[in-house]
Amino acid sequence: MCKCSDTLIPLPGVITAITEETPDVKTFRINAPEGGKLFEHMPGQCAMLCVPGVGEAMFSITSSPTNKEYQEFSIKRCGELTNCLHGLSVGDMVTVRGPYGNHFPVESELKGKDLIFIAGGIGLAPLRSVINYVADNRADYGNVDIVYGSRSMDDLVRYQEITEEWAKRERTNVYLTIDRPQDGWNGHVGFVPSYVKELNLNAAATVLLCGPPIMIKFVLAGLLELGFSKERIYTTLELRMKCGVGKCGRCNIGSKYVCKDGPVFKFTQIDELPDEF
Amino acid sequence: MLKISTDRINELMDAIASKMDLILPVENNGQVNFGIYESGVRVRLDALKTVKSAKDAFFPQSETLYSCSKDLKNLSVTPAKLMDRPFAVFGMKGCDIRGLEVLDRVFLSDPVDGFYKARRENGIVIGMVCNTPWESCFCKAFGVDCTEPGGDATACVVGDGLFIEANNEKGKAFLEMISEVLISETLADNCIMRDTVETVSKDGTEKTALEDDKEQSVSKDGTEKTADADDMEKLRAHKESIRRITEKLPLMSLSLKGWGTETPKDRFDSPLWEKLYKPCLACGTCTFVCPTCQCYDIKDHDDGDSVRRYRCWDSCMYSDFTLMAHGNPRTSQMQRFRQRFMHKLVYYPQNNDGIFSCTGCGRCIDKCPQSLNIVKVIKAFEKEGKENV
Amino acid sequence: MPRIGVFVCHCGTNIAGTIDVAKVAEMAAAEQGVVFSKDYQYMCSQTGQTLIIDAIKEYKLTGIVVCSCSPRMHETTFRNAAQRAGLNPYMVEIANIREQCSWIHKDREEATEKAVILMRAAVAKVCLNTPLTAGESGVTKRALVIGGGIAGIQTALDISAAGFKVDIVEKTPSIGGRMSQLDKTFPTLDCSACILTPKMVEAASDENITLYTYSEVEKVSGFVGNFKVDIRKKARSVRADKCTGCGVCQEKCPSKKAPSEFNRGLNNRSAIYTPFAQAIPNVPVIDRENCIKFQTGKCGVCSKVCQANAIDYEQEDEMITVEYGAIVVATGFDVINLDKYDEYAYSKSKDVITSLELERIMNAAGPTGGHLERLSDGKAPKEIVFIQCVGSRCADERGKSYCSKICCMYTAKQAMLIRDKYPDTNVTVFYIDIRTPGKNFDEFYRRAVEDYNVHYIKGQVGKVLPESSGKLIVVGSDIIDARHVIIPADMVVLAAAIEPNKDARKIATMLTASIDNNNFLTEAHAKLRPVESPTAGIFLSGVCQGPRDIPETVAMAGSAAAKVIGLLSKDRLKSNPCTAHSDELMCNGCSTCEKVCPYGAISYETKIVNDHGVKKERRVAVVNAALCQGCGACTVACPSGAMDLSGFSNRQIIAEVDAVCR
Amino acid sequence: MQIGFRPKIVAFCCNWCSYAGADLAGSSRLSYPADVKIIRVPCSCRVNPMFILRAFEKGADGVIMCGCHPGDCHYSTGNFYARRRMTLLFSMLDFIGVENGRCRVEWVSAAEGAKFSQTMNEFVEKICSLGENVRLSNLRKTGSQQTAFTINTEKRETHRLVGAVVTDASWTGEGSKVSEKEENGNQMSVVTGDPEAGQYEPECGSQTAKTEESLKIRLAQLLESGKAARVLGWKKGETDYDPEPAFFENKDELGAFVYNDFCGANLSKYMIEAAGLDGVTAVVLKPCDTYSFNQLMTEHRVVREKTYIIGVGCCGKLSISGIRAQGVTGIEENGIEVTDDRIKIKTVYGDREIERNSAMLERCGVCKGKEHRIFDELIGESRDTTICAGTGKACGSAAPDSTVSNAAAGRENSGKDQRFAEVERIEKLSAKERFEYFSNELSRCIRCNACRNVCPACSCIKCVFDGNQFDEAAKANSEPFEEKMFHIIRAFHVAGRCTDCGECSRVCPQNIPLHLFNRKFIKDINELYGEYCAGYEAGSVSPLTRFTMQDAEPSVVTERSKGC
Repeated sequence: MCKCSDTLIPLPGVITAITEETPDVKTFRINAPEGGKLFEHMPGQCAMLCVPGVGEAMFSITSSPTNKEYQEFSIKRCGELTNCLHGLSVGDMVTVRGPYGNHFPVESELKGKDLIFIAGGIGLAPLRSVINYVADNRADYGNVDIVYGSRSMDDLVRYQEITEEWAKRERTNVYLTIDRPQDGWNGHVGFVPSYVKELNLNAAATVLLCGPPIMIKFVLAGLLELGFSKERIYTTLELRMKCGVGKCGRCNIGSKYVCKDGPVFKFTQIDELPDEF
Repeated sequence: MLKISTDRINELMDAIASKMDLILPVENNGQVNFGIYESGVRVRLDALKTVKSAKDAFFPQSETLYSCSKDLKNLSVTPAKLMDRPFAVFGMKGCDIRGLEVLDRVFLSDPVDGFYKARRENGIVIGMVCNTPWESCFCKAFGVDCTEPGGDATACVVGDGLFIEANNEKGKAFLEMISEVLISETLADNCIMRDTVETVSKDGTEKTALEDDKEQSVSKDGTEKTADADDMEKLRAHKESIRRITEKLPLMSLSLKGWGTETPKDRFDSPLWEKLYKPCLACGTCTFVCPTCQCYDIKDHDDGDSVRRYRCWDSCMYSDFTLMAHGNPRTSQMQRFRQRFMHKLVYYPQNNDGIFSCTGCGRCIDKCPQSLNIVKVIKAFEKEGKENV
Repeated sequence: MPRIGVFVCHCGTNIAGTIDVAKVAEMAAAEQGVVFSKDYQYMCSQTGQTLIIDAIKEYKLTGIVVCSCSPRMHETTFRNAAQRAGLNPYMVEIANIREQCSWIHKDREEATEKAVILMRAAVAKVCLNTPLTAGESGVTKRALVIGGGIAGIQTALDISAAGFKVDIVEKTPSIGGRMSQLDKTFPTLDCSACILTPKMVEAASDENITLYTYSEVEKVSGFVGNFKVDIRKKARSVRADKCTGCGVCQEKCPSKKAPSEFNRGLNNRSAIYTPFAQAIPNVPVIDRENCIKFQTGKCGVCSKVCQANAIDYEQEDEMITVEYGAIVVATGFDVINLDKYDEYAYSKSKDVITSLELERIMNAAGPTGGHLERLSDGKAPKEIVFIQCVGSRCADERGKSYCSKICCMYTAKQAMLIRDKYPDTNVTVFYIDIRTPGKNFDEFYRRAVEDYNVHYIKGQVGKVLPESSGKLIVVGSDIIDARHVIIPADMVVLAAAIEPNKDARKIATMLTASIDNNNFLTEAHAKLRPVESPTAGIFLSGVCQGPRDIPETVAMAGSAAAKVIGLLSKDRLKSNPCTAHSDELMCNGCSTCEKVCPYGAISYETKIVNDHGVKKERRVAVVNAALCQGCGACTVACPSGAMDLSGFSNRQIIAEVDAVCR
Repeated sequence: MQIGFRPKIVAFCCNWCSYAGADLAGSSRLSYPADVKIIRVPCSCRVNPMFILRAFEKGADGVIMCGCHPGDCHYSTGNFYARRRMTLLFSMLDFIGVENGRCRVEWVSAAEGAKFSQTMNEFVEKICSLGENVRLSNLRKTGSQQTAFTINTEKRETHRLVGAVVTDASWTGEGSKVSEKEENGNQMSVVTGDPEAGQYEPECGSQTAKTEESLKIRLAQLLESGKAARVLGWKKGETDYDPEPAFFENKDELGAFVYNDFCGANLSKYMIEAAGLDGVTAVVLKPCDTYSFNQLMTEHRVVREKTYIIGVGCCGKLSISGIRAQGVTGIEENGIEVTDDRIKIKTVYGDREIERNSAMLERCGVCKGKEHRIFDELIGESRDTTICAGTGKACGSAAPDSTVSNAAAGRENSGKDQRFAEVERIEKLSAKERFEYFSNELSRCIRCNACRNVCPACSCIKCVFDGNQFDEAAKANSEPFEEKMFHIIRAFHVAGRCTDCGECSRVCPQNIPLHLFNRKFIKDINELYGEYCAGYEAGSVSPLTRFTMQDAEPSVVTERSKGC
């Protein structure tokens, strides 16, 4: 786990690469100052990134644990901290603590299953970790369908990786869609929820769903219509977190703490929770 | 057991303070709070309730976690030093000690909070029997016996004597150390030390039987004194009288039926919350005086060249508590109000073997600016339940 | 994360002589956010600016700090440079290490330390700067000139010549000002009236020029390009549209006891009057305080004699509001009150006069018809003493600290004219220094001494003692010969100091233009912007800015006019983007800010506010950026901090405070 | 003077005059010490008191603000507002014991380079003579000493501490004598008053009860007739002393309506919320509450048309902490009986009787008057409650037939003056004593924000201390200086708006006399800018948003304290 002396004390990390994914999303590669990874993690887990004096926030680790060299975070610019992060350059340091929370059950419930990944916008960030984990342990899993949509072509995160790597993997289908027609785009146009319905997906598969709340709501409804079971649909939740360890009292939904008991939940679990997120 | 005459409490406190930091109720312009024992302070062991609970001895209102250079090219993190020397907290009441147990389950559960743990390990808690419970007290409802407060040792004042008995090894070692000081300084001609077989049982049933009469009693001239067997009886009778008083207090009989693990599912959505929260000002008074509230915030303090990251108490009643850059899951005060009570009475018990995150200290009753409190919430639902039946 | 560049200017040795500029640059490099720092000889030079531009491009700078002279000097220069490099001009901050550091400190170490701190404050601030875009506003193509003396007239004529409308507001019944009171002018001895009157006529007949005489400015609001001015047209009691200027009313008026302002009170005028014969407009006014009709209700002679039926006793003050794009202040001067100079017996003897009074006496239209005579007994003076620097260059509080500049020359002129016209009259001048810089000035003074035998005595007069014989005993000292001088004079002429017109302060306050202790209006820059006030759209012409003679005034008038023309020829003006703005998420619509806004720029509207997903209808403040001038009064009045000021935001100033105190 | 002491001095200079003046000083080579660092602001009115406190917080030894001469402001009026603001701020800093002279205002025009230089020389000299800003820097350096036991993990000093345990006074208080009390029954009850007190008709008590009945009837009428959609009043709590503010929507709910001596809460602020509700809200307001309502109207936070105000009589409100302070505890259900001048309390430790005045809220003892400043109708009678200092007795006649008018007459020559008595007492202390007094009081602050959240003037949607512009935390006592800053700024923000309703002091869990800050501002405003009472009438203009040309200069603070 974490090499931190205390769960609230972070480690310094160095930004070793920055990829501009979309106009407002950048992917940061972070290493320990002495090289190598800061810590080991599981797909779906998060970590707290902090720019001293600016702020600290929880971000999904987007790289797969199978990557032994570094960790990556895809971060959308939306507030003061993310603005600041976007202004950093390679060689700059941040502090990192984690990993926090649970993870997708890649070694238990997901094993051997057909998997459908459905993501919208920056929602791809937590799923990318699983997608690559599955690719690196391909034999352990069934067919993989990836449905990913965004506002426009320019807002598709990791576009190159998706088209050049994922789409070429065995037993893997990639379905991309954008909300509105755009020059230079030959693919599907339309919102993710409707696209999902058109795709004739295998209702027995396990779904990993992540994206904006409104998309999740409609995709979920669509999936249930198609005969998917809530028991086999996973998503990740995000709430305000300060400590990352379920003690600061912010991130609970009922008696569950998102940062400790989550962020990965099955929809059957979510149904148990009070409607306060 | 250590006994000392009340007019020699000064000496006892000096003895403790000679060995470690001593934290106890002190008065400042009429207000009693836990504070450090140092010259000039006005000690108020007689005060029943301190304004704040003693929780900040273990979970300070503000606490530095680490400091960090601001130079992003060469960033280094220097963790704050953990508490590494013993200190004593004297005079915590049963409710506050129960509060510590509640906090323990949060901070000492995995992953352990190192800062809290260090303070907890180094802190010696000397509980104190309540002498004059208030009408706002309802600890009994949560199974706290104010005459058996627990802690590492328990102090009780009966007549003109202060008795301290150890409840565990830590307490025992503490008492031995203190007696040594008292003896070596021949300050305590009224100081008696004796061993007990049993420490007070947690549930506060029968207690304190003497193992033998091998008391150590030291007087100024060095002659040994026979233990005062009457003392034990006096102590027992005293506690009994306090217990009788608690039975007369109106809120002690508060019923928790329908809360905790047995809470109905629809409580969260009850329309009653909408009524109950109305007068709430969204201040943090109840939170900050509460012995169990543990929500905190982590903030930066810019020292110019470096950044000091500290954590500080936060309140789920504050409007920005759950505010994020892109939204807020609890937008209304009703939601925040509900969160506080649901947490204390439902979520916490669900996660912690049915133990409530309220100890019945009654501080929220005493201090809420608009007279809201947990008792009103509990009773409102009780009333509603009856009406529904 | 900001990427800041710091540029430290040597300013030759102005800065580098006292401050270790290399160290400042080195320290800057260690500041958070700074990715580039450099020192250079002259940052404001072309090479310096190129250096900045290249660095902005090369290092992708998001903000720059220039450690140099005052931002009042070169802020615009560096902002423009930034803009040329593609950086928003408001991402520039100046650390003033010259005027506020190197020039006032001697100790190199101390000054360097301070320069570093000033640099840090600027860096801390610029890190929080946000790109600002100037708004635009229209320009009203009309100018206002306050004051109808030679300065005002010339300014108006020059503005008009460029085709713009211009109004002159003059307090007295006629334009003309001080110059119209003068007899001759130095150093050419032209007749003042002869050269002024054509200008006055020209102004009156100019289509573009509107004269508001006997009028005063009451209120000014708005801002550059868009001023709104309330003008009070005082009731003349004579209808200008009917009056033919025949002058009969003045002749017949039975009340002739009012002292003539034009003649400096040396004689009287009628209650209905024009100040002087060539007055423009040639329409008299009734001085109601001295008018029998107005005081007692009986009389009405003027009305009876006026064939044009122009007398209108019922006339009332008229208020008009006119919009202007630019305003020129040309309020001129007066001579100081000599009450405090008892030693010169000004108030005791009629024969002790000021130079301006002498001008009137020498003037053919003056109280004596141009004959030099003593006002006490009408005798021709044989011994005249001029005393210089009465109230000028004065160390004590009775007078002015400055040199009135024109006295040496007009005294030489007057002495020369007297000696020319009355060769038997002795003229002595007591002076401290003779100051004659100017074309043909010294030659003129030397003519007075050499050709006209005016006695110049370097020294001061201690006392003037009027004797019952009518003689004025002048007791002075000659410091060259180191002796006392006693002159029994017939007339003493005091070169009284000049001071700005009494209304200058009132006008400046209305215009929010700065003014100095002596009530001279302050120019935007002493050297480089001498005719502009620091307040945009307000220009200065003539003595209201400082003592000067006629040719200088005329030159300044032209210069101010040129500035006005430059302004009025623009269709749109860039406004200051450093304006206030209200954060509707925090504003509670309490109306506190509105009350302190001097420009009426804040209004309130009720709107739906979306606070992190919670929509509520609320009353919130809205700032009209075109009206806001960025003073910041509202930002402090606002308790929640909802109101903030771009360019000087709370966070920026706090960052500066922190950096300074670090 | 400290040898080798180099002060940190921050100078705020307005862009148009003083900054230019400083430039002129520079180009004229008129030197002044390098300790002065200038921060350019557009106008002196841009200088927020928070900037000045921030400078002190961060270690400044002196702060000077320079602007255009009054009347010469580039923005015409900015410096007039700045002058009032700074005068009040400096006065407050002086009040809490910061040496006056550490902050100064000077008007320097663009032409006064010499004056600028001279002013700075003088100011630096003054600061050097005052030395390091020890009081404030001690606050900073020693950090949270008041809670040192919780934060300080440094090794403690080994010397033996000698504490003073107050034995007699505290230990043998009611604490240890429980059993005795039990045995001796009523022995502990204190009967000090008139033995015939019981023969009085319990006027106030019964009157309040009568008022409650009338209110209930009237409120029910209002609800039933549809004249009001809801009623804002107080609801009976678990005990006599904990009625809570509540909305009532029908007659049944009104059953729990209560109006008793513990209904101290000022309901005006809840009317902000009510303004957003449909229909008319009938609200029960005590005389002092109506001031707050007026002020909220002035600030457009409440809607008069949607409000039906029932002005209710007030005989002074009691505080449970005032009763507790006298050692009364274990109060039985319905155990409090309030009479005209006494409170009889049944407790499990025996019956007690105390003076009514002794448990009254501080604000009632210095009541502004029992006249409702705005109302639709009046119910119930009031009684003068002002207490004369010295005697501790009520000022107004205690006779049962006392009416508002003669009570008010009594107030004229006594109670009213008492309002500022405590402020005056503190003003007379030395600066050091004042500083110690306030440091001690504020050391108890737990940053719970109750004072702010209850305050009808603190009605901001988002408090400046909750925002990030000033980087000051509202809820954390990260530095003791911040506590001072919080309370000073809070008082400053409500200056000219505070109606002196005293809610801040009522709700403070640590019983900090917060009203003193507000009263100090009110007193200063009255003395410097003429009597002003916020909320006396709706629509009045706060003294901080107006000015006169002849306003006192901030230096008046120094001059005044010299006189003391």
